[in-house]
Amino acid sequence: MAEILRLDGITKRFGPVLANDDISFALNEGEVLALLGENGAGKTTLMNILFGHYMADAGTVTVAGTPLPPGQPGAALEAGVGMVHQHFTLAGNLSVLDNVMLGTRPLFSLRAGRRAARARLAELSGRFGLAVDPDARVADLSVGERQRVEILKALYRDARVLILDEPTAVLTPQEVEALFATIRKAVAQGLAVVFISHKLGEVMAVADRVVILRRGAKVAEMRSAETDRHRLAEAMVGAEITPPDVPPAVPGEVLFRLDRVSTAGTPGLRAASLALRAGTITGIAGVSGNGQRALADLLSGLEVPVEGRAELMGAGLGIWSPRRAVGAGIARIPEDRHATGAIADFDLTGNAMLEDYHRPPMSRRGWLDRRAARRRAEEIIARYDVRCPGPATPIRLLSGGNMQKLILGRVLEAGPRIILAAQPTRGLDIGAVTYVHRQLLAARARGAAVLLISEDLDELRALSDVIHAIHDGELSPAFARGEITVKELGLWMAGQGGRDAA
Amino acid sequence: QGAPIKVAAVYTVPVEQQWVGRIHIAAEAAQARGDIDYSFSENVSNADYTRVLREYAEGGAQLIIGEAFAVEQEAREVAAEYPEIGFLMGSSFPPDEALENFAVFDNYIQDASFLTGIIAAAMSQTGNIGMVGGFPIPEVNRLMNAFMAGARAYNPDTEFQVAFIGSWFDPPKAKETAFAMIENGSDMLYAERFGVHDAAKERGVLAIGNVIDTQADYPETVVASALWHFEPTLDAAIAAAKAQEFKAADYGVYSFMEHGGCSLAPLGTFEGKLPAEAAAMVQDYMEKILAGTYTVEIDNSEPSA
Amino acid sequence: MELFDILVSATFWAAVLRIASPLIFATMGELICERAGVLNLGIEGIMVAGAFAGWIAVYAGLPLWGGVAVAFGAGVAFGLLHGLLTVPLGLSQHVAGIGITMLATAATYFAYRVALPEVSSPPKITAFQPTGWAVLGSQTVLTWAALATVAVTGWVLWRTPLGLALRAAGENPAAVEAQGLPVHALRMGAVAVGSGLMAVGGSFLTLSAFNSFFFEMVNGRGWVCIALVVFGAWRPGRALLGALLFAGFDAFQIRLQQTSLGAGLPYQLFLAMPYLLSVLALVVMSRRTEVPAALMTPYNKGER
Amino acid sequence: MRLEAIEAPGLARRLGLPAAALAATVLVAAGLAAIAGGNPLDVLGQIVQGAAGSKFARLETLNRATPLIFTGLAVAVAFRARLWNIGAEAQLYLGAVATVVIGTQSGLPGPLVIPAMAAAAVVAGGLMLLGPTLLKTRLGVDEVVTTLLLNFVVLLLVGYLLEGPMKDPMGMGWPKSPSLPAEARLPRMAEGLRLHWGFGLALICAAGVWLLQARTTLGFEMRAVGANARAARFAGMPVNAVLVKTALISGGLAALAGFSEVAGMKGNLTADISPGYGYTGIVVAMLALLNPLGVVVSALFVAGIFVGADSMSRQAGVPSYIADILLASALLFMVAALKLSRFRIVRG
Ligand SMILES: Nc1ncnc2c1ncn2[C@@H]1O[C@H](COP(=O)(O)OP(=O)(O)OP(=O)(O)O)[C@@H](O)[C@H]1O
Ligand SMILES: Nc1ncnc2c1ncn2[C@@H]1O[C@H](COP(=O)(O)OP(=O)(O)OP(=O)(O)O)[C@@H](O)[C@H]1O
Ligand SMILES: [Mg+2]
Ligand SMILES: [Mg+2]
Repeated sequence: MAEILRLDGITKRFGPVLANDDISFALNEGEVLALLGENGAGKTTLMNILFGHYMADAGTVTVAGTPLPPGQPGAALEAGVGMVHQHFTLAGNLSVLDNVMLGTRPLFSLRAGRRAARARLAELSGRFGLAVDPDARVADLSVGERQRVEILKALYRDARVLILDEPTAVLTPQEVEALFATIRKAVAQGLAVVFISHKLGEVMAVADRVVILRRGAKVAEMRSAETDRHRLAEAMVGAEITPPDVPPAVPGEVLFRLDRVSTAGTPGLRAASLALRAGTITGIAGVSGNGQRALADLLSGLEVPVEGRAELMGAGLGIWSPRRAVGAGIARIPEDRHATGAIADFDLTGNAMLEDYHRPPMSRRGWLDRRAARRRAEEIIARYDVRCPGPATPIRLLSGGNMQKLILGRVLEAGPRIILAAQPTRGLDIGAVTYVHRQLLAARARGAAVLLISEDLDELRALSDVIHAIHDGELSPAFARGEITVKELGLWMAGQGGRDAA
Repeated sequence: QGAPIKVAAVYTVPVEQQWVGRIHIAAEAAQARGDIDYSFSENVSNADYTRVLREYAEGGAQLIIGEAFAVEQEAREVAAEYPEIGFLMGSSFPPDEALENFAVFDNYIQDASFLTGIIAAAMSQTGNIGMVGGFPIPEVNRLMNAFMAGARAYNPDTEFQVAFIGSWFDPPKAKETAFAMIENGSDMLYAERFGVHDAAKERGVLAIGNVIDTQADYPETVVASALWHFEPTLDAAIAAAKAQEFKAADYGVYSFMEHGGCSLAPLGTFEGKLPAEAAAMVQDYMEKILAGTYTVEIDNSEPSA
Repeated sequence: MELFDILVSATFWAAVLRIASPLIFATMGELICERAGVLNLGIEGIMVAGAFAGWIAVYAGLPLWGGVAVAFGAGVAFGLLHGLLTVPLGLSQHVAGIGITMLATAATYFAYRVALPEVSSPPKITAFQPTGWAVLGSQTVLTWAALATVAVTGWVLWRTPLGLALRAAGENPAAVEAQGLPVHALRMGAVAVGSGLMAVGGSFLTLSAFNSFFFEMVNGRGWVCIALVVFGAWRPGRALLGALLFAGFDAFQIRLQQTSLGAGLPYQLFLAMPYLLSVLALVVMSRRTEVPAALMTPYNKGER
Repeated sequence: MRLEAIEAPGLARRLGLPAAALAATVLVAAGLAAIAGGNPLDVLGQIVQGAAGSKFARLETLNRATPLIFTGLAVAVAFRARLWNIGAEAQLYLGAVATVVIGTQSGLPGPLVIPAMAAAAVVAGGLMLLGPTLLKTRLGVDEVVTTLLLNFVVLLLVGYLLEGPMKDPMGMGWPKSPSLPAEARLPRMAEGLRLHWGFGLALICAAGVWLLQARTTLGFEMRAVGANARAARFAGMPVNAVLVKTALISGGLAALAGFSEVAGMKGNLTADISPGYGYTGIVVAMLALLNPLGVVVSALFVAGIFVGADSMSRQAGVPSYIADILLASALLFMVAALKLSRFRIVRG
C-alpha cells in the first residue's frame, strides 16, 4: 500500500510546555494507526498540527508526497485530511446539512447548492452506514449522531486521511461497534485512519499499528499484531498498571431509595425504583439519553420527583436542592467536569471549596477564611495526587484526569455516605481510570453507597455489586454481580429485557 | 476705545443652536470691531460647566458670558470667587445685590413674538396653528405664549397644536411632528426647532420663524420671524466692563424691542400679502410697544393647546 | 383625529415608513455583525459619522448616491477599527463599541468644526425627493433601498455559502475554522459591512429625512436598533417588523398628542412610549433560543 | 495569527505597553491640533497642565472622577456576575431623584438626613436594576436591551418630574428641583477644598466592593455565577438570588453617583446632571479589568484625560470636541495595550 501521510520532526511548544518533541511517523493507505498516550501526552496537539489548526515550531507534514503549508486547515482539507475533533466542532443551531456544507463551496457563489449537497450526503450515509437526518438541528442530536455528522463532514470533502480524536470516549458500546464498522468500510475503500483512544481493547481491535507518545515524545511504535495490552500500557505510562482488586461487598442498610419515582423533562425517570445500600456499588447501564441525566440530577438536587417517593436515610427529601443534597452528605461527581463540575477560571482553591464555602471552616458569618480554603486545597492536592503547579493555578490549565482528581477530593474529603459517580472516567487515561476506580472501591469499603452511571460496560461489570439497566427512563430490576450476561443486559438496555425474561 | 477686553463664553450646546448662535454672532461682531478678544467653549455639559467657567476665570478673562440656567447656584458661587471678573449670564433669576459682578440676561423677545402671532393668525386659513418646540423651558415658553397671545389678539378663535420633541437637535423628528400637525389641520407652523420649516415647505403651508431669520432659505414658506439681537445686551456689558462699572444688573431689558434687542424680520417675499387689517394691527401694536404704552405679558409657563 | 382614524390614514403609514427607514438600515447592519458573533455598540457613533459623511460629500459636490457611498465607506472604516479591536485582539465588545461611539461622534463633530469653522447654521443640500410611486408615495428611493436591504440580508444570510459561513461564525467559530474557513476574516467582513449599513442609516437622516447635518441629530436611534435586533430574534424579517412597530409607536404618539385623549398627558409619556412598548414586546416574546451562541465571545485559536 | 497568554509578563511589557498607549494618544492629540491650526508641540504640556498641573486642576480631575468611580463599580460588580447592566445611567438618575426627595421632603434632623438620602438613593437604584434582572431570571429577557431602553424612559421620567411634580417653585420656570438645604449637602473634605465627601465615599465603596468580592461568601457566589452559572448552580449556589443581590448592589452603587453629584456637587437636580457617566462607567470598569480597586485608578485616568484634553483645547484654540476624541483614543489604545501586556501575538 502506498504511503499517504508522513510527519517529520514535529515539534511544538506552548510557552514552557513542550507538547510535541520531534515526532515522526508515516501512514499508508488502507491502514488504521492508533495514537496512544496519557492525558496531556500531546496527541491532540499533534493532530491539530497535522490538520493545520496549529503551526508547528519545527517539522513538516506531507500528504501524498506534497508538503502541506503550515497553519491552514483549508489546505489540509483540500489535500484530503479530515479531522473529527475531540471536542466536536459543530454549530448547534444549524442543521446537519448546513454543518456539512459549511465551507464546501466558494464563499461568494450565489447559490447554496443544497439539493446536490443533500443527495451527496444521502449517498455517503448509505455507503458508510452513517444514518442521520440532514434537516435535524445538531443541538437536538445525541452524541453518537453528532459524531456521525463529524465523520460525514470529513467524508463529504473526500478525505483520504481521517483523524478520529478519542471518538469512542462518549459512545455507547453499540455505537462503538457501529463506528468500528464504519472505520472498516472506510479503510476497505482506501482511506487511512488515525485513531486516538485510551481504551486499549479498542486499540487492539481496530488498529494495524500503534504509535505511543509520552510527555510529547514518541516512545514506541509497534504492530498491534505483535503486542498486547500490558505492553502497550507499560509503554504509555512507563510502569505496569494493575487493575484494582474488588473484594466481596458487605452490604449495609439502604441509604437512598426511589419508589416508583418519575421526574419531569424528557427523558425523565418513569416509575423508577432503586435502593442504594451502604457498602455497595450500584451500576446503571444504558445508552446515553435514556434518563441517566435525570437520575443523576435527582441525586444531585437539581431535579425533584413529580411522582412516587424518594427517601434519604429513611426520610423524605423535603425541599430538595443541590445544597440540600450536599448537606445530606451526598458526594456528586458530575458527568461533565468542565461545564458542571468546575469553574474553569477559578483556581484550585476556589474549586475545592465550591460546595461548602458557606459554612465553617471555609467561612464564618459570610466572611471567607482564605487560609482554611488554601489549606483544604493543598490537602486535596497532596492526598489525591493532583498534578499541578499549586493551589493558585486556574483549574482550566489542568488535564482532565487531574481535574477529576480534584473533584474527587472535593466530594470525598468529608467521607460521604452516598456517592453519585456519573461517567467518572470519561476521557481519562488508563492511569487516571485506575485511580478513580480505587477511590470508589475505597469509599465502598468505608461503607458508602455508590451509584455509578457509566456507558462503559467493562467498568460497570467490574465495579458494580448490583446493576440496573435504564431504558427510556425506566429502570430494570436489580441484578446482582454475575447474575446477568452482557447479552441479557444489552436486551434490557434496548428495552426488551422484561419481555424476553417473562 | 482702549484695548480690547478679554471675553470668554461658555455654551452648553453647539453654536448652531439658535439661542446660543445669536450670542456667538454678536460676540464675533464685537471681536471684528476690535472691542473684544473673544474665545468660547461649546457643548459643555452642565457637569463640566463650572470647571470651564473657573478655567476661563483663572485664565484672565475679564468678562464671561454663559448660561447659568441649570447651574444657577454653582455659577453664582464661581462668580463670588472672582469678584474682579464680570459674569454676564443667561438666567431666569433676578440679579443679586450681594453678588456685584453677576449680571443676568435672557431672550426677552416676547414683543416680536407677539407681532408674529398676529401675522400667523392673519395668514392662516384654517385658524389652526401648529407649534413644535424642543423642551418647555422658560426661554421657549415665553415666546410661544407671546406668539399665542398675538394670534388670539387677531383671531380669538385660533386653535393651537403644541408638541415638544425632547431634543434641541433632531430635525427629522421635528419634521415628522410638523407633518402630523399639518395632517391634523394646521396650515401655519411656529418653528421653534429646525425641521419645521422643511415640513411646511414640503407640504406647501406657511411658517413663522423664531430667533433667527430663515426666510432666505424658505422664501415661499416663512412669512415672518421674531428676531433676537444680542448686540445691545453685549455692547452694554462691554461698555460697562471697559468703564470698570460692570455690576449686578438685569440686562434682560436689552432684548426688548425698545432697546433694539428684538425685531420683526422684514416680510420680504411676503411683503404686501398680509391682509391690510393685520398689517395695520401689527403696526399699531409695534408703535404702542415702542412707546411703552403696551406691554406684552411675560409668561414662562408651559404652553398648552 | 382620533385613534382609529390615525391608524387607517395613509399619511400615518407613510410616516411610519419614513421614521423606520434609518432604523432598518442600521438594524440590518447590527444584525449582520451579531450574526457573525460581534456585538457592535459603536452603532450610535457610526450613524453620526455616516450622517455627516454623506451630507458633507454631497455638499462638496458629489451626487446623492455618492454621498450614500461615502457614508458607507465611513462606516466601513469605523467597522474595521471595531473589528480589529474585537476580532483578532479579542477586546471586550462592550468597551470597544462604546469607545467607537465616543470616537466616531467626537471625530465627526471635530471634523465638522474644522471643515466649516465660520458657519452658524449648517448649509443645506438638495436631498433625495419623494418618488411618488405606490400608495405610500411620499417615500424617497432610499426608503425603498432600506426595504431591499432587508431582503438582500435575508437572502445572503440564508441562501448563500457566505451567509452560512457568517452565521456559523456566530454560532461556533471553531466549526468554521475546522472547515477551513477564516473566522477572523469573516467576522471582520461582517463588522465592516454591517457598520457600513449603520452609516447609511445615519446618512438617511441627512440625505433623505432632512437636508443638512446637526450635532446630536441621531439622538439615540442607534441604541434603539440594538434592541430591534434582539426583538427580531436576529432575523431580518422580524427585525423589520420591529422597526416598523417602533416607528409606528413613534408616528402614533406624535399624532396622539394632538387628540383629545392625549392633550392632558405629559409629553414625556409619549416620547417614552416606543421604548416602553419595546420592553413590553420583549417580555411578551421572551424567547431567546435563537441568540447566536458565540455572540460576544472572541475566537482565539487554541485557547482553552 | 493568534494570541498566546503570557504566564508571567515582565515589567517592561506591563509598563511599556500602557506607556506606548499614552504616547499614541499624545500623537493623535498633536496631529489633531495641527489639523485644527494649533501648535502640536505644546499639546502634551497643556494636557498635563490641565489635568494635574495645579491644585485647581487636580481637584477638578478628582471631582470628575467621583461619579465615574461609582458607575464603574456598579458595572464591575454586575459584569463580574455576568449581569450586563447597561443601565447605570438610569440608576444614577433615580438615585438623584431619591436624594432630592429625601433631602427636601423628609424633614429629618440634620445629622440623619444625609445617610437617609444615600440609603434612599441606593434603594431606588437597586430597584431600578431589579426589574430587568427579574425579567432575565424569570422570563429570560435579555438585560442588555431592557437596561439600555430603560435609560431613555428614566431620563424622560426625570424630565417629567422636573417639569411637573418636582419642579422648583422658586426656579422661575426652569425645569429643576428645589435646592437641598445646607444640612443636606455633603461637606467638603477639607476647608477651602473644592472636593466633597462624595469622593471619600467613592473610595470607601471601592474598598468595600473589593472586600465583598475577595473576602465574602456573597462575593464568591457572585464571581462563581459570573464565571460558570451552571457549575455554581450544581455546587448549590442560589444563582437567581445571587443575581438579585448583585442587581441591588450594582444599581445601588450607580445610584450613589447620582447622590454624590446632587448632594456634593450641584445641590439640586436637573435633567442633565450626567453627561453619560453611566455609559462611561462601563469603559471605566472594563479598563480596570473589573477589579474594584482598579476602577479608582481607571476613573482617575479617564477623568484626567478628559479634563486635561478639554483644557488643552482651550489653550490651543482648537474645537473642544478634541477632548472626547482623545478620551476615546486613550481608552481604545489602553485596553489594547493592557491586553497585549498579557498576551503575545504568535503565528499559527
Ligand atoms: N492551547 C494550548 N495552550 C497551552 N498549552 C496547551 C494547549 N494545548 C495543549 N496544551 C498542553 O500541551 C500538552 C499536550 O496536550 P494535548 O491536548 O495535545 O494532550 P492529549 O494527549 O491530547 O491529552 P488528552 O488525552 O487529555 O486528550 C498538555 O500539557 C497541555 O496542557
Ligand atoms: N438555512 C435554512 N434554514 C431553513 N430552511 C432553509 C435553509 N436553507 C434553505 N432552506 C429551505 O430549503 C429549501 C430547499 O433548498 P434548495 O435545495 O432549493 O436550495 P437552493 O439554494 O435553491 O439550492 P440549488 O442550488 O440546489 O438550487 C429551500 O426552498 C429553503 O426554503
Ligand atoms: Mg486530546
Ligand atoms: Mg434549488
